[in-house]
Amino acid sequence: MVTMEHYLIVSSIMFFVGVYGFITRKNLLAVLISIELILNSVEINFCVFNRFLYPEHMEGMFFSLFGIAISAAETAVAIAIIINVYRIANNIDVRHIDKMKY
Amino acid sequence: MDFSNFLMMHQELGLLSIFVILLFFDILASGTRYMRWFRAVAVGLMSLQTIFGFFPMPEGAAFGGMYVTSDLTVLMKNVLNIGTLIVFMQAGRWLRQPENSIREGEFYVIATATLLGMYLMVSSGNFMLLYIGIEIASLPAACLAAFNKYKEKSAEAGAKYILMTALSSGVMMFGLSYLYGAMGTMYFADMSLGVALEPMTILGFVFFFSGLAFKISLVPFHMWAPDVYEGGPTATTAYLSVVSKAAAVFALLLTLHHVFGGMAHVWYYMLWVLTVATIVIGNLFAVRQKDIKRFFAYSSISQAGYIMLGVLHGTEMGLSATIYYIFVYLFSNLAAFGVIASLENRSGQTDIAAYNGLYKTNPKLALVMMLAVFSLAGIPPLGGFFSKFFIFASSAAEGDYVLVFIATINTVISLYYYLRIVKAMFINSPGEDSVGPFKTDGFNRASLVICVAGILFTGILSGCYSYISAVGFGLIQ
Amino acid sequence: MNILSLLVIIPLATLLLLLLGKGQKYVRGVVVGGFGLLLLSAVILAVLFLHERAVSDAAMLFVADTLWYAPLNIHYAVGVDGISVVMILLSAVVGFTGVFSAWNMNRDFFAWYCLLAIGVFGYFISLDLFTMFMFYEVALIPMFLLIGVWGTGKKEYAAMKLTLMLMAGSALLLTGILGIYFISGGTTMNIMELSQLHIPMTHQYWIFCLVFIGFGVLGALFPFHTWSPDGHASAPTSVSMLHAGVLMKLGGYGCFRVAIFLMPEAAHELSWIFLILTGIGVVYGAYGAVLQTDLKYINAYSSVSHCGLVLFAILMLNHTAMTGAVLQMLSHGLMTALFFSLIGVIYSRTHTRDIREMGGLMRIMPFASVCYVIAGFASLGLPGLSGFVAEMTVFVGSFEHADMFHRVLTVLATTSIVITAVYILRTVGKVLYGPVVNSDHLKLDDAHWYEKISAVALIACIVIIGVWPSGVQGIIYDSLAPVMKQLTLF
Amino acid sequence: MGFTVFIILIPLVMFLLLSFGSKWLRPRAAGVIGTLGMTIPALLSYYTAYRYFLADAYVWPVWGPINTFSMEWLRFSDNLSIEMGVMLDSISIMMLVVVTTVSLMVHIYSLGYMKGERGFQRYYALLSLFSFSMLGLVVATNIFQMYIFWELVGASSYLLIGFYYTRPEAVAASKKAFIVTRFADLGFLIGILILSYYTGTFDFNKIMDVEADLAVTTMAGSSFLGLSAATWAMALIFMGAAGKSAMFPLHIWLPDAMEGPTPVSALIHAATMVVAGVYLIARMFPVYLFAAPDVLTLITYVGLFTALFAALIAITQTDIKRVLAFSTISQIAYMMVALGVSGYGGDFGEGYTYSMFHLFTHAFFKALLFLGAGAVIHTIHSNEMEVMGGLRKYMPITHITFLIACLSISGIPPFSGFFSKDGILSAALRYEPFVFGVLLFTAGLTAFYMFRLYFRIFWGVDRQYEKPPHEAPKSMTIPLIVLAVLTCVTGFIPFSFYVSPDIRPYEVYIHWPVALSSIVVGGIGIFIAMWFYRKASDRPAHLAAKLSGFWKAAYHRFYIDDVWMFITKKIIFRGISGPVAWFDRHVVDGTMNVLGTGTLKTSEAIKGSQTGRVQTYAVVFVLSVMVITVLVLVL
Amino acid sequence: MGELANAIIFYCLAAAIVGMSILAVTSRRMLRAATYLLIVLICTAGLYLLLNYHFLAVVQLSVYAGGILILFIFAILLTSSHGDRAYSHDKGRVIAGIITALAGIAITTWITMKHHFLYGENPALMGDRQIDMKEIGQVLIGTGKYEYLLSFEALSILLLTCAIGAILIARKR
Repeated sequence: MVTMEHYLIVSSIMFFVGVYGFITRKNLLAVLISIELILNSVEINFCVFNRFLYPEHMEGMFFSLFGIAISAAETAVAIAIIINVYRIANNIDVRHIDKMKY
Repeated sequence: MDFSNFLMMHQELGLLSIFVILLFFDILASGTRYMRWFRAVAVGLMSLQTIFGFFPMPEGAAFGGMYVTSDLTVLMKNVLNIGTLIVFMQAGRWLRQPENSIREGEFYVIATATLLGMYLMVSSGNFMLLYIGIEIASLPAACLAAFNKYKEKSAEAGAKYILMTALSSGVMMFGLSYLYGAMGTMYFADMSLGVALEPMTILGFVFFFSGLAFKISLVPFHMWAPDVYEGGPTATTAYLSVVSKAAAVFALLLTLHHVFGGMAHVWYYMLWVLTVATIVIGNLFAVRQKDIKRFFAYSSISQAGYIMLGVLHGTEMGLSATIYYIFVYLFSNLAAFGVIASLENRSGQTDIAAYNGLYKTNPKLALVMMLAVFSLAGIPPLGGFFSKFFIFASSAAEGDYVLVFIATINTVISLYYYLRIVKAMFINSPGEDSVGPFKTDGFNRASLVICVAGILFTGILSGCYSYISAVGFGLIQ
Repeated sequence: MNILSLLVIIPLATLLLLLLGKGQKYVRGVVVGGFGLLLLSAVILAVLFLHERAVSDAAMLFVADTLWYAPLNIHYAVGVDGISVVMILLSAVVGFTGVFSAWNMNRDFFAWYCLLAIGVFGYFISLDLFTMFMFYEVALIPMFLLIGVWGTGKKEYAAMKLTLMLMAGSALLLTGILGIYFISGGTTMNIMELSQLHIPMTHQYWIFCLVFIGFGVLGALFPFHTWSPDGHASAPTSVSMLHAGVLMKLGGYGCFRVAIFLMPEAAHELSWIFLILTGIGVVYGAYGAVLQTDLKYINAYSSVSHCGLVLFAILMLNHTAMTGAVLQMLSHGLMTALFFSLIGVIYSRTHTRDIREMGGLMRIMPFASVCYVIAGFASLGLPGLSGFVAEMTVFVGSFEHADMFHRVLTVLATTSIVITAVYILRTVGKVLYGPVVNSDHLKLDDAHWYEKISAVALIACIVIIGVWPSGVQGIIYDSLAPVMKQLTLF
Repeated sequence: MGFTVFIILIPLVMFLLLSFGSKWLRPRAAGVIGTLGMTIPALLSYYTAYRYFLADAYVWPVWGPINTFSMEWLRFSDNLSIEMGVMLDSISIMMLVVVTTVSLMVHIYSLGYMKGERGFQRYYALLSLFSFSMLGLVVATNIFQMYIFWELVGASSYLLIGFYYTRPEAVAASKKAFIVTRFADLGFLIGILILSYYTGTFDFNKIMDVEADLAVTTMAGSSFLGLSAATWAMALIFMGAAGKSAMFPLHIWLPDAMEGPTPVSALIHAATMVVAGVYLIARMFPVYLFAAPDVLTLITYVGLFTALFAALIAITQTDIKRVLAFSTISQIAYMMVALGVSGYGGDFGEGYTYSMFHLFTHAFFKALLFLGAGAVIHTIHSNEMEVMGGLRKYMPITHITFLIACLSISGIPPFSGFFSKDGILSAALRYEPFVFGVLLFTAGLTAFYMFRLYFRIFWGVDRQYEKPPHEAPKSMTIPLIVLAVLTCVTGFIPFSFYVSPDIRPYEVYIHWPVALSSIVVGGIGIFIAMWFYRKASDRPAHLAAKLSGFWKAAYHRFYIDDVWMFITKKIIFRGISGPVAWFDRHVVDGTMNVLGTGTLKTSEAIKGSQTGRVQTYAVVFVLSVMVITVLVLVL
Repeated sequence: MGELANAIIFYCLAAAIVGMSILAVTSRRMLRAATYLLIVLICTAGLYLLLNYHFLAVVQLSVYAGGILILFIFAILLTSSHGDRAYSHDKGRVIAGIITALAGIAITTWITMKHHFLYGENPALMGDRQIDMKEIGQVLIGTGKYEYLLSFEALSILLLTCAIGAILIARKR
């Protein structure tokens, strides 16, 4: 029997795997991929809650829907910026974008 | 479907029309000589919008409670308008530089859009709208941070900002999902009824809070701020450090007290500690900065801590003090950034060393800068003194003298680094890095005049605070 | 219009006028005019005050009250009693003479100077804690630039230290003021109204400490006095004058107007701690001055000692001692201003303040030297000069205290007068007397006319108070009656 | 007798006139104005004395105090205030006469002595200031007024000692004089504070109202560290007196004070100011007697020791002014002893009476000695005995007057010193034979060293002077003659009719056994001196060699100055002041600086946390969120 | 049977999601990482289907898999020179990441398990309800409560602005 908690666990694993990726990856695009994981997992959460707990309205589902759109927008902007970084620095290694610190 | 709901949104519609006008102006006039009117049009429209905000507005909710407007939100939006207007005025010179002139229009368009997002943050009655508002306010702002396309620092700032903002929005959304799971609704009004002290709610709340704290740059969510502020174009830095921060504070204020008021004892201590940490860390980092923009980043972090003093207690006084503080902070910080922008446009320097002997070469700019930092440090009779006093008073009113004490002691540290700037300008003699005498452009000068007037008179004339206080009364429900 | 507001408006107007023109002549004219007017209005105020005092028995006279910040019930409330009047006179005199000592300074200097004056006068006339605090800080900040820009020696360090320490004091003060306001009910900031309210004892303890230390920093309370030597040593002449002469009095004035007056119980309970500190300060400052070699350092330590006596006397909490405290503020203000003015005269010619490099100046600049000797005598408490009157009132008053502890402490404090004599005479002996050490000094000229004005005016005040003390003493004594009533209420 | 206030005011006016007018007055004019200015108070004093003692003797048989003038000067509290006034009673009138007379003589004398000195106007101005202060002191109606003028005389003494301000010795001496007396005055001040605390008044009359319940007795009860408050107060006041009157161990300033111009030494450091201490004790005598008898004992023995001690030192000194200075110390100590041994009522008050009498006579003959010495110095241009000798031929007037003074101080009748000294000795005998014995021995020593001085100046080796010495000008000899006459006649004044502790006159007779013994001892002293010094011989050197240890010690003033120097230089300067200054700079200020640099250091230390890498930020972000969550959950 | 099938499908999807997620953030080659991400996204769409959110599943597939992934692949190809070796060798960072991730999973799981959810009256029935497109459309452009016209419009602004911004940054000049 699959209960809601199962879904939630899956999504939270996905979320924190995303966090892990964000922290460890050294390619900016890989970091971005991790962010996609994070956002995706949250969307699962919304749907699950909506479906199992509050199915009378579609709040969660719409949140997921908009979330997908937002993550698309965000990816677009992020990729644009990363490409710009690449154009200037000729690489997109995270370790190289630390000109400003302390 | 009742589209008359849109008619409640006077300011949003106004701003939307500005957005559209500017967008089409940009598209149609791009590359033609009409482009030189662009800034005037943008500033003019923005001023109209600002003035428009002071007219009476309807109060109430629309879209089934998703959108809420009241005198208070109008006031907050007015504050944001003024900030944006000043940033527009200051940005002009930089945008006219050859490498940026092609993108001149986009700056205003995107900034207008982010402002719209902030409107939604302030006016939202639903977490979904709040979230979308935050995203509108932050994603395009990343483009603004990376606006100086050919500067590595700017690109780096943009990358850091977009990555961190995406992470924070993920974390925040995660929190929201748990809140939704625990309470079954995203509407503020409904949620405030159902706030219960369960681990899930708390987790959801903390995750959600971190998103806003990120925008306000509270410690430990502040780490992006110095890098982005340093790397971003000065106008963007000014915009982020003032307007964006203000909007986030407003949003936090409203949600904390409208939605999470029931669990105040939970977040009170959390916020208390974060406030202290923010003030202290901001100060500690600020003391030894060499780049003036980075310096102001840390200074604005610690200022954010002071702002939180007012948010913390959620009393009527605290709320009005917060808004007032932000209002004064806006003038002070923007005055500083106005000067920074002028110098940067002139010489490309943002080193504090470049300010050595500024009083000898450009006395007026130096005076403005001095007023700005003195106001930030809370020196009477400038506005900053009053705002600090009221914000401390609001905290003291609740008997939180320890916090007041820590905060006041920290003002001394902050005074130290502000005085360093003053010292550089007034006491040090001009060095090699220093900037020679020059004239700033009209818009910038006007913006500085506005800021100085704001710094000088917001405190001395009590009407400003009294007005805010009268409006702020509406927040307590 | 209230005459008191005039005291703030005149320097403000002077400041604005200064910003309009630039020439040295213009600047001098404006500043002399402004501060002359200020002195005049202070004198008129004093006369009017005496007049009014005769017919009115209100605690404060010339009261004016305008609501400023309604939400916190902050008022622009002004009013004076005898003590404020005396302090205003002192400030006006020192401010006026300071202008002459700063004769060759430029416009910017005087602009800051005016700002300082605004703060000082505003502070003394304020009845509202908020405005009082505001003016207090207004008075502190110009110091940074006055020292930093126009100072000498380690000026940047000194300016920074001075400003930060004083601001740290005012940070404590701010907490304290908020405490007073809210714990007394959060209804009024007016000192006179607050004195009618009661602050619970548990809160009085910490508020008293904060407020007292806060003001004490400016009043050179013992461990927090270290800004003073460096600050004074680095400041330009007239700034030292105004700072030691007037600004340090802000501390003492605040201590009793706020700390003692509003929290009498705590004052009684805690006075012993601060008495020990101030007692140490009195003796310690004097000892510290003995071996210094920089004229200004000597004077700075001497100020620590003398200002310590002010706080010491205030804490004795009796009528005579507090009268003495105010007299001491007045006297120290005048004589230290005189000292600094003369040190300025000497320094501007010899370009050194090291007493080892000077000698026999009496023969070279007799006027300045004689004035210096007079200042020295005033400092060591020679009868006929103001120092004696003040110190004796303090000692007699302090010794009137019924408690043995206080009397023993008083005896210890009196020992400072011997040490004072030691360092004053040492300085006089080394610098003014004896053979001329540096033959270059033989060419030097005596004080200029403007420097003479400054010195003579100050000496005149010192002598007047010293010879005919009962006038000013009477004003102070009567004005302290409400404070004493407050102290004996419980 | 309201005019008496002018006795005090006129010198003040003179002071102001001379100091402000110094630019416009020629030196000579200033001197003459000053002298004339002093004449009026002198005449007024004589008139006052005449009125009080003779004409208006309505107060007979009690010489009660009269307040002829009083003005509130400073009100401390409802019952404590300082009055400025003029109180006349027998001792204050006596002092008025002494001060004005000697002062006038010195004014006249200085016209000659100081002629051509730089700062002549200043000199006269300061003399006027001193006269004003001293007169104010003697007529004080209350102890605080006395303290005020006490300080003023100290200051004018300081200024006059340092008159030759370019001479480092003079500057050092003036500094020393002021600081030592200031230290003593501290005791005086504290004594006043204690006294006023318990009695609630400063007024002499109120404090000493013996008939009413003596206010002071109320303070005998309370005690501090085992001694009664009265004892403390009076002992401390005695400390003040001891400082001014150069009692051991506070005497060190007086010999050095001889750096001042000689007339000043005559006026201040012989006749008037230095006896202020005696005057003070006499003024407060009933209080000492009734409330603090222990202190009187202390005074006796301190005085006794000082008398002997100073006399011993005087024997060995070679600077003529130093000799006179130690002689002054010794003689003042005599007066102190006399006060200490005195009782109350009738004959018992003999000590008091003769103390005052000795003060009176000593003022004249000691002024005479100083002025005489001044005349010598004026022509020889040196203070050292070594360069003098055989001057009797060159300066006859000086010689005769000096001899008179020496005889007087040695207690040879019929000169005034004999009478006063005799009374003191008899009072001492009545008190305790030991005291008497010591005083008698001291009298012998006095005679010896005075005549040693006399013989070495006016007899001894006949030196060849480069410029032959000459007699002093008239302006200098006239005062000498006047004072010599006074020395001869004042001894016959029946002092006990006018001055007694219980203000009632009584009769005394010369105690011949005592008198004879004193004359004999004095004679022996003179004889030895003559034997040693009448002609140049090596006898003194032999004696000195035999007693070399003692001689050396006495010559170095028994190293008391070194002890004080050690205390000031080593203990106060190096031991306290230095460490305080260091402590202040390094500990107190250091703490403040550490607060500042600590902040900066912290800032430097934590800067690494801002790595500039976005992933670090993320770690911090996410971990903080979780930590906060956990903390909020747990707490 | 439906339940069991659902369970089996769920577990398969869950396993795929977890596995592919981990691979996506650990794979050294960027293109592979993108591919793993694609699988995760598709599996997520599967989960939506399982939850009867068909529309959402379609959106997920079209926007994510169809739009975003393409962007990624373009970007990866554009910046490919250093595209390989995407994985960090920084031990400290890896450890920090692992700690953070594990702690996070632990906390969230613990909280989820502990929480007493307020299930609807008939979860199975409610959960199985199909949402038809018309309803979704109505809600999307409705102005009442639980209707999202405003959000929709706001989102459109966001997308427009982001498009402008992205072009602004990415274009050559």
